[in-house]
Amino acid sequence: MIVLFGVFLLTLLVITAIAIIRTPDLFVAVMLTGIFSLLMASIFFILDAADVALTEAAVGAGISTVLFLSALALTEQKERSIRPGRWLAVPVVVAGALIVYATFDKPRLGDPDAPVHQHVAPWYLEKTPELIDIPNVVTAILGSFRGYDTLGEVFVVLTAAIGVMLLLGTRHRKAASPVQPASSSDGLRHHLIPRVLGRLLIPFIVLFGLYVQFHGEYGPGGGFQAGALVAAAVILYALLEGEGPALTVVPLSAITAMMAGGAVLYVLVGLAGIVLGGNFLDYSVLQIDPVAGQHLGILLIELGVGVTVCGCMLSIFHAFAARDNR
Amino acid sequence: MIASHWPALQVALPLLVAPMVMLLRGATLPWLAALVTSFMAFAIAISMASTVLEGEVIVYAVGSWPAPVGIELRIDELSALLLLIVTGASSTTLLAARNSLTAELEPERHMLFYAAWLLALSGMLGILVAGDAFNIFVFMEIASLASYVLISAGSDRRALPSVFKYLIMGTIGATFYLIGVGLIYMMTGTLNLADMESRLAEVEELKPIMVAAGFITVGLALKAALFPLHAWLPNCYTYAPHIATAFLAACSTKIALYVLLRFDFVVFQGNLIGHDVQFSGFLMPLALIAILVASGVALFETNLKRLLAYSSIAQLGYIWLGASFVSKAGLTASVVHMFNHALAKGTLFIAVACLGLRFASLTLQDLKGAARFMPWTMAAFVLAGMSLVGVPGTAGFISKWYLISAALEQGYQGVVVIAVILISSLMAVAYLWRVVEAAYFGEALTSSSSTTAEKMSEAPPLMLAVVWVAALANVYFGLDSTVPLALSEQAATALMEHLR
Amino acid sequence: MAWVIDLLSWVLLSVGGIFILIGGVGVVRLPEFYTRMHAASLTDSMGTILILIGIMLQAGASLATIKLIAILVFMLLTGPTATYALANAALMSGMKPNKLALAEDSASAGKED
Amino acid sequence: MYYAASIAILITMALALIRAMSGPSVYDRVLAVNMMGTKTVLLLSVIAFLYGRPDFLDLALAYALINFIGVLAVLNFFQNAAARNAVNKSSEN
Amino acid sequence: MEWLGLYNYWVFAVVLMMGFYTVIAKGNLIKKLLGLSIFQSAVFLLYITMDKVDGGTAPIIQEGVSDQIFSNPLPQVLILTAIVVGISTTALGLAIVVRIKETYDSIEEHEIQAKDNHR
Repeated sequence: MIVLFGVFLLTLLVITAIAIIRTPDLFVAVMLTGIFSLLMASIFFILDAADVALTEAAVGAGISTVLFLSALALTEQKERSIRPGRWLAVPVVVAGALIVYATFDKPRLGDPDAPVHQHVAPWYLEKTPELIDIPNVVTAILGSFRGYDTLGEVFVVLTAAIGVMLLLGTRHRKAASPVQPASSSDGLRHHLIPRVLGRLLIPFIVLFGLYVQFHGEYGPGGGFQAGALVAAAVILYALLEGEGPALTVVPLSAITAMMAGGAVLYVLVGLAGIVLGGNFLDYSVLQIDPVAGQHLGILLIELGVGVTVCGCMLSIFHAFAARDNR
Repeated sequence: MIASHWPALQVALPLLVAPMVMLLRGATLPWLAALVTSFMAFAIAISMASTVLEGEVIVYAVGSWPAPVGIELRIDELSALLLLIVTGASSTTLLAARNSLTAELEPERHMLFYAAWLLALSGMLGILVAGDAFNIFVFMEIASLASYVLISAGSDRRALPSVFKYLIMGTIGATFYLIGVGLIYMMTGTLNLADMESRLAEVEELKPIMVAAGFITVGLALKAALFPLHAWLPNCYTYAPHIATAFLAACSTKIALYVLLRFDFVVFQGNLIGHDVQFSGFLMPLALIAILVASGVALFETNLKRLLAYSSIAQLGYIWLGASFVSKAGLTASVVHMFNHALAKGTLFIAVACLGLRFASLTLQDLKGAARFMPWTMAAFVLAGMSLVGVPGTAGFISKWYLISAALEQGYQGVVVIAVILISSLMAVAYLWRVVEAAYFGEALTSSSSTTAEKMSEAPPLMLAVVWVAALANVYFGLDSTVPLALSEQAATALMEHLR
Repeated sequence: MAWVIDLLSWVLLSVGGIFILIGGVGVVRLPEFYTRMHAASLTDSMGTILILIGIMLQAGASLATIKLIAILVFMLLTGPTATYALANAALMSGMKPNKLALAEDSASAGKED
Repeated sequence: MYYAASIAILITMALALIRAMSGPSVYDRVLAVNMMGTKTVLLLSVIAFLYGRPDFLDLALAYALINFIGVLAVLNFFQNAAARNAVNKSSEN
Repeated sequence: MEWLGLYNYWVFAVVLMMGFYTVIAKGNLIKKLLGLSIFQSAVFLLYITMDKVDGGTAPIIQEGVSDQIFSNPLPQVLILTAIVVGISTTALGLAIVVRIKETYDSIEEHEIQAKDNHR
């Protein structure tokens, strides 16, 4: 039955994708992309990927929409040229045909005998309780078994943030000029109800973010999702009160320090492994009891991930918003 | 004791310093930090290369988890050589970076540029040490994103559309790669390259694997700017900051080629029946066309940087040609040409950076008479150009020689190949001659010389020293190429062993 | 007693589902933006309350119920606020409730009858 | 029991999608997106119980919060667009 | 019901094709980026599809419940990373688009090219 739900949602997904491609209005396309993300997240959830669903929601429906809207505000809303370019469809069709061709030998959805479920993966499921002793196997792999990938992931985000800073510049006018009441720097200050409610919600979002951060070992969640959520809370504040107040609450220097600090923390935890006699990113040596060491290590690196992601998202958001004020 | 951790430190060190560089202020401090880090990475690479030269493959388990479950770092001869290329190119170009960059980017953004540089460096190093397919993807993205950042710092506005195109094509390439890895993972259940090879042998349904091979090859070919997919490269190299061009031209596309060689020889070649035939039958003509077409375009190019960019595409064709022989001699030629081309092209672009300090526009028209103001720079340029052409006594000659002797083993096909190599070498002489002609024999435009007469002088001493060290290295490795050749030959042997 | 709770939550879930469905139909069928918004927001709140309470009855006194209450409170706070904000934005942009469209629609509906 | 509710939610999602695609005004689309968001929250809550994993309600909570931010971002966008248009007009005059 | 088992893969193929087409055929730079994120999402779908096991549940071990079948956690970890990579690429791409708009006053590919050729 739930498989049918999945089929239904997938069909909606395809329809949404068609609509995104066909609409010439970019704002509409961004809205539809929000729907696309929500559908995607539901599908992930149905396919047992709770952590991924949470990330897709925070990123796809949250941060990504905000970023696209910020960019749209600085560019144009309508797509002008519609060049058909039919021959370009050839590589597309070739790629699609290849994939469909490949499906004939693929294991079907949910086949327990598929090779994926035979090698490596059972080891993780079996050994995690014993070696790392946290319930969320995804977090265990993310933090420890494949912690080196996650290190790379943190630096991908950092690189993007550095790039956005280099491209868009980071200097702000200290406070938004009070002369233009309608300017965007004012945020939604004139909308009383959203403003009151938003201010009420912000502490809860931050609190929930912290919960996701530190509960990631037991349930879905972890550093990345938490970082995105906390960043979303600050972005909400910036939307409500305007850029200036948001930057007094979390100043740019703090954001930059967060970006760098989290990444450095992650590498330092890895190097601590070497200093204490293990390999790079070996948390077992951090404490006398290897399992406790793993706990500590995962906690620290998740913290590093969360701090860096939060800093990077905020810095990217502010870089776009600052352009708006010029 | 610490030497056993070199593989991890090779990547971790620049990663650790990059965020710190971001916090530094001014133009000098970030540069110094990046420079010192890069040289430390170079030292680590040298140390590992000497270990590998003794015939030992370095294997390192990150997090102490054993290979298929954890991520394994693996440094063999091929990766050791490329580590040398990347760290060496980064260190050399960074030496020259400060003078060059000050002219192109306001000092408040230098720290971001150097942070991105270190990230690009560590991304490339991460790909080279990785023994895990997905890990390669992650570090490939670090390297790519950082490269986009470096290029987008270019002062010409055309850098922006170029880098956007690169971003789109690069991401398509990376996503194709991810699809391919996903399909292989689906059929084997593992992400470790060595494990993949052994488990693929047992897989019976080959359709997904064939498709995966296609996606990975196309994806990486996009990243490596192999011939029909090279559209992003010329503009990016032309409009990037000069010194970033030098760094990227020396290393970035070769990294993608490295991954491609890895996959084709280690993972696919032995396991896909008939793949051997496709490989040479399909890629050799492409490589030949690439060499001829790109050299031909370079003949008519008027912008110096773009001319060299097209020459890069042709040279990538050489590397690819050697690999498409699927023989030990061919692979040796291919790998050693990676080294020699990095050397020659890096030197040429550093020389271009010197010219860029004095000339606002780098079209051949504007460069007329440049040798009169900058004789030393132009002399180094000529020396590196000779290496690019393959004049005996320079590094380029070694790889051409190996390539031709590998082609001789190929029978009648070899004759065509040799003919193409000779023709394209002549074309290289021709297009480099156009630069030399403009610089040495061209009459300087009166308007520009009168207004900027006192500005027209030789490049700063540091840059000049760098470009000459690099140029002399071209000669040195032309006379005594023991180290790169030994590594290349061992690498070729190791790769050929995977073919059963 | 268990069957009473089961029955109750079954009724709540079903009725909640019907409310939501009505809202969905309304959003598609109604002629004009403000009426559509009306349909969406009211049924949304009601459906949410019913469905979440229905689930709560099943969950019993547990951590899940507390989370469900939190979700319910958030939804009840944010839903109307979002609706208000949207209506406000539409009105500010000069989009007036269109009496003409409404009249036409009811007239045509009358004709069909 | 949960099936009835989840089917209703799924159908409503499809209806909201129809509205999002047909428009006609941008506000209709935002309305549809918002509706989609709340429906996703409900769907996740219901499916969490359908799967017998009530600990996944965290996700639904996160969605509820993110959805609100999304709507406010859109609102902010509209307001800025209006402000920009006003500035453009005054500069033209 | 056998075809249902492959339906996910077909949707993956279709969404992939649509995203890919948008990226290479559309001239609008923001539309290209939207297409790129659809393109990447399709790959996420591929990976997540392979993690599902019949009768399985998310790989978070519950206390006191034994004999549970868990879905494969590894693809989920990979996709978590890939999603982050995707958003990073998008953010950088958008920043470049904003700069292009400022210097060229257009975000249409052919107009930008025309402006460069004009000089």
